[in-house]
Amino acid sequence: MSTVAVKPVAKPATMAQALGRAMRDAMAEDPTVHVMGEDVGTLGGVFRITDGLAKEFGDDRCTDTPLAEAGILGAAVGMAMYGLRPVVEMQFDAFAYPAFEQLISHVAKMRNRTRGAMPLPITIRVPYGGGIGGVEHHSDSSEAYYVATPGLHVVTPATVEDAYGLLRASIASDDPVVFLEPKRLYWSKADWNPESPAVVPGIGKALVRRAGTGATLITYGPSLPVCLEAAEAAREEGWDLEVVDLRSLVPFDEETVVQSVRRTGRAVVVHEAGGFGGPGAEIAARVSERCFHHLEAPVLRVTGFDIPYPPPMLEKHHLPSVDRILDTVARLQWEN
Amino acid sequence: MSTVAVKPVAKPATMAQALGRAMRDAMAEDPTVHVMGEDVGTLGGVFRITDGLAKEFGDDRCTDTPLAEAGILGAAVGMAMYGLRPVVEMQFDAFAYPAFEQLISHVAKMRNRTRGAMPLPITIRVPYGGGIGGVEHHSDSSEAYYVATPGLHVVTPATVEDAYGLLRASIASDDPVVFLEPKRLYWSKADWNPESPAVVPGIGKALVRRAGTGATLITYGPSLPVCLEAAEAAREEGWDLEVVDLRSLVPFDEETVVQSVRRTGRAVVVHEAGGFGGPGAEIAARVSERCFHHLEAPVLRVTGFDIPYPPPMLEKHHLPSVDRILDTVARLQWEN
Amino acid sequence: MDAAPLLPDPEPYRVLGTAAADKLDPELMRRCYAELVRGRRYNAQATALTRQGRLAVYPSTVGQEACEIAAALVLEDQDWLFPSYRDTLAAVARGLDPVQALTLLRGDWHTGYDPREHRIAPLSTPLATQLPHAVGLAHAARLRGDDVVALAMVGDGGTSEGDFHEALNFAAVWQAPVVFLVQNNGFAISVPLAKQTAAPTLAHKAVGYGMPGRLVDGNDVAAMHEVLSEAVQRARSGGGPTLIEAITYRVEAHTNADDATRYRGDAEVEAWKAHDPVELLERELTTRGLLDEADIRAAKDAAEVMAASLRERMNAEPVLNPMDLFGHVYAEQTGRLREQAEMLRAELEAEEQS
Amino acid sequence: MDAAPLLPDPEPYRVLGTAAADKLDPELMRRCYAELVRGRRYNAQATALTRQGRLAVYPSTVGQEACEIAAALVLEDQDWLFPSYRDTLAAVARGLDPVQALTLLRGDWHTGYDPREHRIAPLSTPLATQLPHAVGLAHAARLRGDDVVALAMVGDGGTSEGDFHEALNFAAVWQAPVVFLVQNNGFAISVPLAKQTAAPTLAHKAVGYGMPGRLVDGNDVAAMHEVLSEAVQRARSGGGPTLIEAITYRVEAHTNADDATRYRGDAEVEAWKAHDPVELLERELTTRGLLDEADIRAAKDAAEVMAASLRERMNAEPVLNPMDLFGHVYAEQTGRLREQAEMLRAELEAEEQS
Ligand SMILES: Cc1ncc(C[n+]2csc(CCOP(=O)(O)OP(=O)(O)O)c2C)c(N)n1
Ligand SMILES: Cc1ncc(C[n+]2csc(CCOP(=O)(O)OP(=O)(O)O)c2C)c(N)n1
Ligand SMILES: [Mg+2]
Ligand SMILES: [Mg+2]
Repeated sequence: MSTVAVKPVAKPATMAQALGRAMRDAMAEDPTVHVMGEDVGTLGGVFRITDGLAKEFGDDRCTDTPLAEAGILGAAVGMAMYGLRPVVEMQFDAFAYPAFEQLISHVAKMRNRTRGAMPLPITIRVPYGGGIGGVEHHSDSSEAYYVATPGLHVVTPATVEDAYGLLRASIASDDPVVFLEPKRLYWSKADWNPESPAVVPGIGKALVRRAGTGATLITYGPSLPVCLEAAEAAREEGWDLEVVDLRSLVPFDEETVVQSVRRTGRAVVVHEAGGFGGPGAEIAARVSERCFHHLEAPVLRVTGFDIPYPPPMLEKHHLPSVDRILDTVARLQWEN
Repeated sequence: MSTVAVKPVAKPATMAQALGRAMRDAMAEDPTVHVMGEDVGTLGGVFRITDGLAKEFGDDRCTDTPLAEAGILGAAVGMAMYGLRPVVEMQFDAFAYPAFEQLISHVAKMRNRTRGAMPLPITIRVPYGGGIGGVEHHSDSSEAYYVATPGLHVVTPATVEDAYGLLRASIASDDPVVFLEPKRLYWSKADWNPESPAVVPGIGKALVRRAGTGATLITYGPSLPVCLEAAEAAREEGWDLEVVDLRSLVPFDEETVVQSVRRTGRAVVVHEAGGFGGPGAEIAARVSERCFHHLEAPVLRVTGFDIPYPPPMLEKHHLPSVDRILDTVARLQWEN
Repeated sequence: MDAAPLLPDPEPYRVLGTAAADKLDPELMRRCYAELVRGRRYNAQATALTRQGRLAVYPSTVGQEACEIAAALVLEDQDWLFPSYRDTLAAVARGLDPVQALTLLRGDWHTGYDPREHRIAPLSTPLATQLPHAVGLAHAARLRGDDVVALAMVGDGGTSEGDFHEALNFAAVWQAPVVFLVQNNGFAISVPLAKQTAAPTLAHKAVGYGMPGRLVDGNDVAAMHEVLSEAVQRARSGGGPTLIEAITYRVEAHTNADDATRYRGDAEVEAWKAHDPVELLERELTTRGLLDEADIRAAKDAAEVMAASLRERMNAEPVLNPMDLFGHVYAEQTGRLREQAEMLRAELEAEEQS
Repeated sequence: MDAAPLLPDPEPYRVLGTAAADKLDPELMRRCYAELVRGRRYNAQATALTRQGRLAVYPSTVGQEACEIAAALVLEDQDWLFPSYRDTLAAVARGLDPVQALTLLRGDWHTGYDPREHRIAPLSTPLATQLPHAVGLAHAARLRGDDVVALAMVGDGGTSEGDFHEALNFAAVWQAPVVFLVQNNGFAISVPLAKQTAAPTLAHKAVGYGMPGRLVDGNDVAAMHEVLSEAVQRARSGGGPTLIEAITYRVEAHTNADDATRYRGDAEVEAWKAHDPVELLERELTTRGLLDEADIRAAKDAAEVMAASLRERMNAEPVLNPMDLFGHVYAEQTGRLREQAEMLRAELEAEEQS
């Protein structure tokens, strides 16, 4: 009673730690939260995100499943039908594809087809994107598939704080969330206080990560640090860039984006996924439509090429780089 | 020797007949063409597109497979590796989803990952779209998934003649083609001469189906007739609309589209698929970019809603209609 | 594993017409009989409704009623049924209003009932995808300490899907309280079993998962009830999953839209009609004096009452609100959906005014 | 089906150390021995290369060499091998240059060889997806009247995937000339077999497809060679597919990136090291006087030559042309790809000039 409360302080933490902590706290608070997937138990996952959960909560709350992604997601659907809140880990982006039918035909549609009687509060964690030297099938940016599927939320953090906050919000959501984890940011660090972590009230709010007046870079996940670096570098060229982090692709926070672009009059969308039919197409189309009379130049995109993900030795050429962003910003008809 | 050749004449034929004929002719010309899928043999497919093929070419050339879409496409991959040219039928759009991993991780990537050594000349026929009163899972417009997958061609006919020509071209292609058949046009008719069918030299050319000067409707597949009807109706309102039929989404014939919109200065993209992250997003984004200085108004889209496909009794509200297209055309800032 | 599973029954297990029928429970069998008669009538009525344009499509279970009925009757109230798209009769036999069971097939909303209220999962159109759901639900109930068994139904064709395999494997590894009932009705649309599998029987598939497999005469409702009850009992008492193959026959076409003459002859159909589930039971019970004319009449009358009510209610034009299209995509509407809903609302109002 | 398949061997089939070893073919066994020694050395060299940063990742087959070698040796030239991501050694034993086998794993292009030239499918990373490919290829060859057998490799974990099920089913229905070899090495990364299946053995899964299933000691190269040869022979002569489960053990971690101490103890590993495939054969052959010191030395020397060449060539920095990114997406480049290629070309030129 008379002990002085020691206020915990912020310490450097990685995104991987914040994600693990988010699951831990959710499991501690809510006994219906169950983590499941390949190697998530004893091993703690190949990226160690679920490290310690099986030990703390037992195998029944953090379960190593057989190796079958459709079975994992299908079983999670049944568990959610019974009132649990499954958090499914897909080991890598491309290994979520076997679960596609379950995802599209059931997970995304169940609430709607039962007219609200049977929502499915499932979080599907998918490590995605490149930049870690993964061999083929380990670096896909598959967000276009999820974004085009009504009924799914699609969330992706870019910072340590958001990793915690958005994952908590996703697990708390009564709707299915595809939670895309930018794997090359797993080891990114920030000062962070795990004892009083920032709470994200809900999903669907974009954030202006850097204010600027000349043009808006619209991005998310693994490309945020690249955009911030590009914005710094752009100062030398005399461009003052605003950077918007979408944080969730569905819902898409159109208002934040549109307000920014109406202010700056120029926009570039940046993501790792291929350009053709990628999420940036929707953003560019919508910004072009709603900012029509404010645009000084066409909305441009800097994306991965429209190719299968390259071998590690060539991936640097594929990924949006600071230089490529600056080259593109330069094309925004500044002379006008 | 002295018999007089009777020149065959054009007779009314359905799109279903033209598709069947395309497979028949391809099989007759090339012994490596094999048709396979659920119920494609004895029954001739649930839409009767493959009717007669098993009888004419035998069960080994037109094969009823076990009921397993990943297995069907996976086996087709192996057959193509050995030098055959499989034509796979997926029974309905949503039943292609179980084959998604095979499609994305192998079919789309095989040529690239073997640096050209192992192309996969597979045609995947997928009846798609709504408007036929199909219960859930029978009316999906799933083209966004295919369009966002580099390595696949995505082709979709809108006329009887194209059904034949594009399917022949797809089967002849050395690359995998997702051939989307607008199922509500299966019974559409046109005069067509099966004995001297129009040959389509390759895939990737859009066609201006109706010339106009005021605005361009950009569409494909099941929405083409709706757009043509809308263009007719628009005359009453004093709008002279051009209608472009894309015919293939990948490759996307950007030049034909851009030339049209630069001429007309206004554009509306029309498709049944959901708008958010749908193929129209790419088209609108690209047109907005490349026609920036020619546009009198933002590029707009008329699409299916961003919802799971509705029950048959409500589908008419979901599908792009003539009225909805006209309402959208009216928003193209004609006063400017 | 010390209890290595055995190969399943070499012949389909039968009760009716065998000595085992001596031990039939008369009450239960009379109930089964009434349900079979009702089920047959339900099938006839539903097919008639397709002809009148009142149902968009109907996959009939004529000839398969014993499987459908038995599946429903062996479950306790708290148990769950996971039907395939064909199994509306099982749902009806479980107590669901036939109009609700047929809502999907009439072109109305996708699921005509609250799955939680009835403990009946939505009819599953994508084949075999419902099987992992059943496993997950049964597993969840077991984790929570609840006494719940899940019974999942699938067709012979559906056993070829990867989801069948993954579901059975998960169930066995987790020892989930789930029963898999395969109705082998000879066909997957036009594809006969011989093109679907080279296994001696579908029940043999149980061996590869380490679970018991049973082979039953699917037209023998007494045998079906007994074997299903045993499996449900084993699941309930912690004994894990069972795979049951019921040998039956789809007497009618795949659906009203199908033309079965394209792929099978009349002789086969006639042979199966001679092994009709309703007649099999009726013969057994009347021979044994457990069913009389009055019982038969009562069953028929009750079936007619159901049919008349169904017919009448299906003839009423359903009233759907187009605005509901946007109501249940998410818990909370996205901005984009709000915008689309506004557009439709405006269109509907304009229509009304014109 | 009159020839109902039997349950597979109750115990793993063994030759080495049993009376059956009397009939060993000395030439073949000496060849196997040399390959085993070379395979072990290959594993060691590849792992060393990961430490030097010359390989991005390497999934070792130390302890599994008998499976890898036997799979390669039982095939004729025209036959096809379908390796999983782990099976580079089988490809090397088939005659592929180790550098080509490791191209993918070094971070260079995805497939280091022409699959058609070597009749080795690309290493398959998505688990079990290569199995339907093997079935389709074998089926196609049979349709064309060619004498070709496909041998497909998969791990114990991979048997849980739907593609495993679908492939075995297609193979049995089509009676395709294909052999499925499951290397049950006890783990799928960290997940032990007991969490993967409840089946008595993985070979039991054959029963459900109506194909023969065999259980073999995967560390006994003589047994592996015999059982695989029989299966290949059956496939070749029109007898259809076979499922073979080889009981073996992954002595090293899943890959160099894995930490196996997190999920298993040393005792288990040590026990398996006492049942080493190289030693088992060496002991048998030396005891029988079929292998002397000179043979052993010769095998070791040959292996060192291979290792030295591999090391040297892997130390050379590979030269990749970034423009190749656009060269093989389609037979013909799309307009969009041409545009992207132009952009990259300009960037590369600018870089060069600066
Ligand atoms: C994944 C999937 N693929 C294809 C279909 C199309 N389809 C509907 S019913 C059917 C045949 C099903 O046969 P079976 O499993 O034996 O069940 P039955 O119709 O005999 O009850 C097919 C192929 C589907 N519904 N789902
Ligand atoms: C479809 C798919 N899911 C997940 C993975 C990730 N993964 C790579 S290896 C592996 C374990 C494989 O175990 P097993 O099949 O027993 O083969 P082993 O590694 O023992 O050779 C997993 C889960 C993958 N490669 N493909
Ligand atoms: Mg059937
Ligand atoms: Mg293994």
